[in-house]
Amino acid sequence: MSGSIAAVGPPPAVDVAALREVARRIRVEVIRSVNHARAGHIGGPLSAAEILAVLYFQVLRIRPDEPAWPDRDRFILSKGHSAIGLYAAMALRGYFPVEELLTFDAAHSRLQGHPDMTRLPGLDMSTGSLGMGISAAMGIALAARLTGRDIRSYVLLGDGECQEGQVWEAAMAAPRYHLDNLIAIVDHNRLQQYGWPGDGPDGRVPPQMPGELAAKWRAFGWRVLEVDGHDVAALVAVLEEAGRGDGRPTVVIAATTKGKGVSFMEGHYYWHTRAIKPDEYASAMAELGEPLPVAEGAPEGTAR
Amino acid sequence: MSGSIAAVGPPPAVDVAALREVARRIRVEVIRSVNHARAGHIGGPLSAAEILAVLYFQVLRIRPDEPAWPDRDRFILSKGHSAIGLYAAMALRGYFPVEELLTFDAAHSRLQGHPDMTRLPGLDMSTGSLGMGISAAMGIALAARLTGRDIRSYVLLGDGECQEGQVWEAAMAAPRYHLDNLIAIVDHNRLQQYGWPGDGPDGRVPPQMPGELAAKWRAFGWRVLEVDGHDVAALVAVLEEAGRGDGRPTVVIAATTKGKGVSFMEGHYYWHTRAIKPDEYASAMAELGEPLPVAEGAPEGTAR
Amino acid sequence: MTATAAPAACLRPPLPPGRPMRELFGETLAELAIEDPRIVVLDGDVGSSTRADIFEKAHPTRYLQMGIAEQNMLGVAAGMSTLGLVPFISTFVAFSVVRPLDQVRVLIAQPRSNVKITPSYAGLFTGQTGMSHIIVDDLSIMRSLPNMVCVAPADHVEAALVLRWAAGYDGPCYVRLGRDATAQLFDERHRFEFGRAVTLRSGHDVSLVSTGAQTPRTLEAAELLAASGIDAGVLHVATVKPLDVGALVEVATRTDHVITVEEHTILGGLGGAVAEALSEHRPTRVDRIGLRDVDVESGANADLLDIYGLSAQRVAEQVRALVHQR
Amino acid sequence: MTATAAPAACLRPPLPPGRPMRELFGETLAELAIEDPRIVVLDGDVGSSTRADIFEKAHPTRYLQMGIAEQNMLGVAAGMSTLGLVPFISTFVAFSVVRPLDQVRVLIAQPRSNVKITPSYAGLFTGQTGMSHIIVDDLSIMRSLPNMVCVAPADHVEAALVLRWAAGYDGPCYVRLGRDATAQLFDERHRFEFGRAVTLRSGHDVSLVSTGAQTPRTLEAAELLAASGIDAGVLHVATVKPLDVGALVEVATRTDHVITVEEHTILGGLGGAVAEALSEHRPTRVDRIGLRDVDVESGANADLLDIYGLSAQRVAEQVRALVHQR
Ligand SMILES: Cc1ncc(C[n+]2csc(CCOP(=O)(O)OP(=O)(O)O)c2C)c(N)n1
Ligand SMILES: Cc1ncc(C[n+]2csc(CCOP(=O)(O)OP(=O)(O)O)c2C)c(N)n1
Ligand SMILES: [Mg+2]
Ligand SMILES: [Mg+2]
Repeated sequence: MSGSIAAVGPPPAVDVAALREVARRIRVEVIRSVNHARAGHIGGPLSAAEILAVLYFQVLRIRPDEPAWPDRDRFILSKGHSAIGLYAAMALRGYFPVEELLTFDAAHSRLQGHPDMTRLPGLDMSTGSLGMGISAAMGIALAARLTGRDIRSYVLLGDGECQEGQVWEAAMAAPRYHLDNLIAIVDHNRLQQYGWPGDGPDGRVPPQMPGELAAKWRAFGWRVLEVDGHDVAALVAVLEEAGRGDGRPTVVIAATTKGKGVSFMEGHYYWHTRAIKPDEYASAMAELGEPLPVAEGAPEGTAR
Repeated sequence: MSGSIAAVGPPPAVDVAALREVARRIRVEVIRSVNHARAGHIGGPLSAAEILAVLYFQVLRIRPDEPAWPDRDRFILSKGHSAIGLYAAMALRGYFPVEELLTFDAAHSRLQGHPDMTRLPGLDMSTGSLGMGISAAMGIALAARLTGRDIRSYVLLGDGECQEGQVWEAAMAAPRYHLDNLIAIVDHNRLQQYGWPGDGPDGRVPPQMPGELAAKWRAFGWRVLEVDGHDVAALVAVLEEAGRGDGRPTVVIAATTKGKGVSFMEGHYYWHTRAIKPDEYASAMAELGEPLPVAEGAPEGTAR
Repeated sequence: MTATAAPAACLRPPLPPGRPMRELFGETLAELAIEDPRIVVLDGDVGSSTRADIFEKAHPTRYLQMGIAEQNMLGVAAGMSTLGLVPFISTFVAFSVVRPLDQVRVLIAQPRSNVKITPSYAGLFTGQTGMSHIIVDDLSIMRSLPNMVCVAPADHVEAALVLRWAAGYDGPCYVRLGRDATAQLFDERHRFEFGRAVTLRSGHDVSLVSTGAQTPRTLEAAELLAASGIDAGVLHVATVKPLDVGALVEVATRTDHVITVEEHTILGGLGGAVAEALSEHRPTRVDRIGLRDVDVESGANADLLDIYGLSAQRVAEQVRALVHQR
Repeated sequence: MTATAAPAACLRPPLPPGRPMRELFGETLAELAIEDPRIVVLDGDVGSSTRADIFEKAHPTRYLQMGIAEQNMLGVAAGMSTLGLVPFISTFVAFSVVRPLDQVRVLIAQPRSNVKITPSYAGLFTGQTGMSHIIVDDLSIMRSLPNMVCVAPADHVEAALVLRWAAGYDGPCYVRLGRDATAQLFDERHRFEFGRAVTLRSGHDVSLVSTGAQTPRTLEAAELLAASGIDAGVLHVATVKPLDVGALVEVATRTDHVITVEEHTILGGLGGAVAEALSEHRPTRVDRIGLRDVDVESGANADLLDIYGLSAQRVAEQVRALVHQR
């Protein structure tokens, strides 16, 4: 795998093609790492690939070579189960070698099953228990205000995660402090882990119907921006708009597809987390434009 | 104190004057009991007096002489700190002697500082930790549906209590089950215990601005009915309307005044809970139409 | 109550592989629900993990999805129980004991609501999810709540028996289930007796007291110790609360040295309960093997057992060292 | 660390009335914040009860109302700490330990966030609010969390010292404060040493080990016992975690009988910690006085102490019975 993107770093102006390539590389690393670890979530990381690519390669003011840079923008993955997607974006951005991704989930790895800030520099909070990241992000935005620092606090939530009451506690409290340096993004991929039975695909229905999330956030006093979460150009535009505060916190509702990028994973709840079979691994990598050297797929496959 | 009301029980048709009198008696017993106990909340019970009067004397299908009647409507005081208001309504309705109210808060009393269903028959859930009652009320409504029983589940919330995330967890889940036998009432008295500093009365601002609560509940898929929470006739009408389900759970937002009925307590956050001074006690009782025999106020007063 | 002096009917090492306890959760409840119309299952969006989906297939209308909102789920369960239904909770230990603890306390333990808190993903085996999902102080927490009883079955056979018992028990209870298959300890002749510890092996040098999925590994450790000349007894304490004090005093008296072994922190769990009971009734040297108040991490199950010293091998080593120390 | 053999500088019964610890919370933080710009206070809508309102008056912009949303409040505190601020939490024990326990675990204890969990309304004195507000297993819960330390000061003097220490301590800590005035135990010469237990009275018949606001009553009980010919030592354990094992072994060795006394459940709290430590290092008879796993209720403070056996008088009676039993 060529580390070209990690090497060149963020393009000066918006390079849509490069961002798309980053998103593709994120998906490739997600599938490769999860297959290697024989554990980990898949659907959520795949739906968030463009969001993570745009954040780490365009929007966030960060220094991969100085992860603790005090004035950096902060990013919290509130939907912590998509950790491997975040790790892939960070590796590609140069925080650590892409090869390290293969330690994902393993004992003693810095790349824990859910983000552990005590182990990996560059993580702004430990997450994994849903609904919590947004509160920490609010605290960061509030602390930046109190200490007069120009720091933007970004947090990525799942649409199922928005069922957690803590999300609405934060949603109700943040506008009190006019935190327009707080930017929440909802990966609205229309699936949670298992969900309510109903007449949706595979007999389950989405965690939120179209429009419902926007109405809720608006009623709680947030500025709501909606976007196609797989359109990198649109994401860059909306996130830059979000960065220009108007006195309210902003939520970007990104319409996405769970499992995006691998046809047989798209829109199926059961790919939330699942062991990848050898043939599935091969076709997934092929679809993502990285056909396997016969050597790679097989052994892991047989080990299953 | 004449137990007349408790004696006659609920009037066949709506008797507005009688309901007003019940509300007044509730306030009298609240002040008397809290003063006697030298502890307990005041503002919240006073703002809910009409709501409790209308529920216990008009709306709820209950049998005071058979508190465990299986098919009774259920009522949960989610804002459990207003327990003394509930106890007063129950005593007046005939669940237990009005005299027992003077045991409020005392050791071994059935009338605990917050409702304890293991001690007092007629309580449908123990509460006191805010945000919880609505979940239990949802469970009751859901269980009634599953077991095919015509039971309505009522729950009274505070407007400050609506800051608890659990309230929004329940608000998001209840519509999934089309629980139109679930009726939430919000005592929208525009004060919480201490609140946000601001330019409201006494330098604090309301937990929710006018209209905000209605917008939030609507966005969560509830039928919203608004009413003057001190107008018993309007309350009867709106609660009867709420009882006629339309496939959605209903929330009744009752505009009230915290401390209602005692001029110097109205609209002041610090009467949320506070020791009543002898002279304050005397004037409060006088305002409520029960001037003290000199004997009563004094000793307790001096004991302070 | 005292321990059966004669070792209970259990298999002998090498133990055969067992089945995942979580599968027995789905299967047992599906069976019980046929006879018992009061049973419902409330799921916190993890039915595909806890295998509540098995129950859902059998009783679709009695499977109730509550979404990712555990505080509300526990409150709904409490409310349902007041109308005579018997709700079983389907989520992980982290999200049924820790996230909604205030609801468990106020709406379930205090009013003695007939709700069954029956999470899986107990202990270290959580599918390589790491710190945020691994709870090793659930027994410390639940044990300290009045009216709550705590049961940790040793394998899938006992798990099924405990779930049957729980359905009949009138009141709140906590049943700690595992995600992954471990060894099978009991055969079909096993009977679960609430509040009763069972002697799996009597020994004269030291008494190992163990609970939950750790017990099969503790029994295997005892075999390893026998090979190196240490005669270790093994007492299985499935019911951590109420504790079988009689059985503990008996093994303490027999060996004068008790070592607790648990896939749980050594602060306040089984080890804490045993130390409390013996300090009061029969002061004895008690050493505690378990998680030593450390952060945990993700990793393969075998690696975690090795890192935290809970594999049969590592338990045997620690016991050996402790016995020779004296 | 071992206990000062010579009794520490503390007042002798009859002890003078003290001040409410919660007032010292507001006053001490207001003072500290003058020197230390990192300090902020997050309030869960109870500032008028916890006396965070005193801090608010002094530092209005650093008092942050978070509303009745404790899960979010603890999370906000964690986030603020990553930018170098030092948040102190203002709410009751129930709503800082139990309601947001998952947030304390994942966002504060595990990442070692520099957040100070400093609730008042600890123990039985909660202003006659009853079961829903009285938490008596907070030490059992917090003690079982890795990276969390637990301190329970005895009176308002020690409370102020502990809060000063907490502001300087780098990491999460739990400080258990009381609502109402109890007796004053220490004078201005007192120094708080983190992790160090202090001997308030040395005795040879039995050693009473006590923590928090119970300690003054335990010392008074020791005086009553002296009158009836029982020479009871008193060890004050303000730091429940980490535990001063050396001091415990010392008093256990001196009297061969330890009795823990706490305004807390006897399951897993101070009594549990002492039983664990002594069972391992110096097996000793340990009896535990405290709440016996029972439901609590509202009532006047004096009534509650009497009902649950924690007044000086009732503690003395129980100790007398336990000592004569042997
Ligand atoms: C508090 C909590 N409850 C339950 C879980 C288990 N869990 C992990 S991911 C998930 C589904 C999340 O759905 P969503 O937020 O939509 O994420 P995405 O679809 O992006 O994967 C659940 C229930 C958890 N991690 N935390
Ligand atoms: C979970 C929880 N947090 C905090 C408290 C303390 N408390 C009791 S009443 C109250 C204010 C409630 O305000 P509101 O809901 O508006 O009630 P009302 O105005 O009707 O009295 C607070 C913060 C509590 N009882 N429960
Ligand atoms: Mg989703
Ligand atoms: Mg209010």
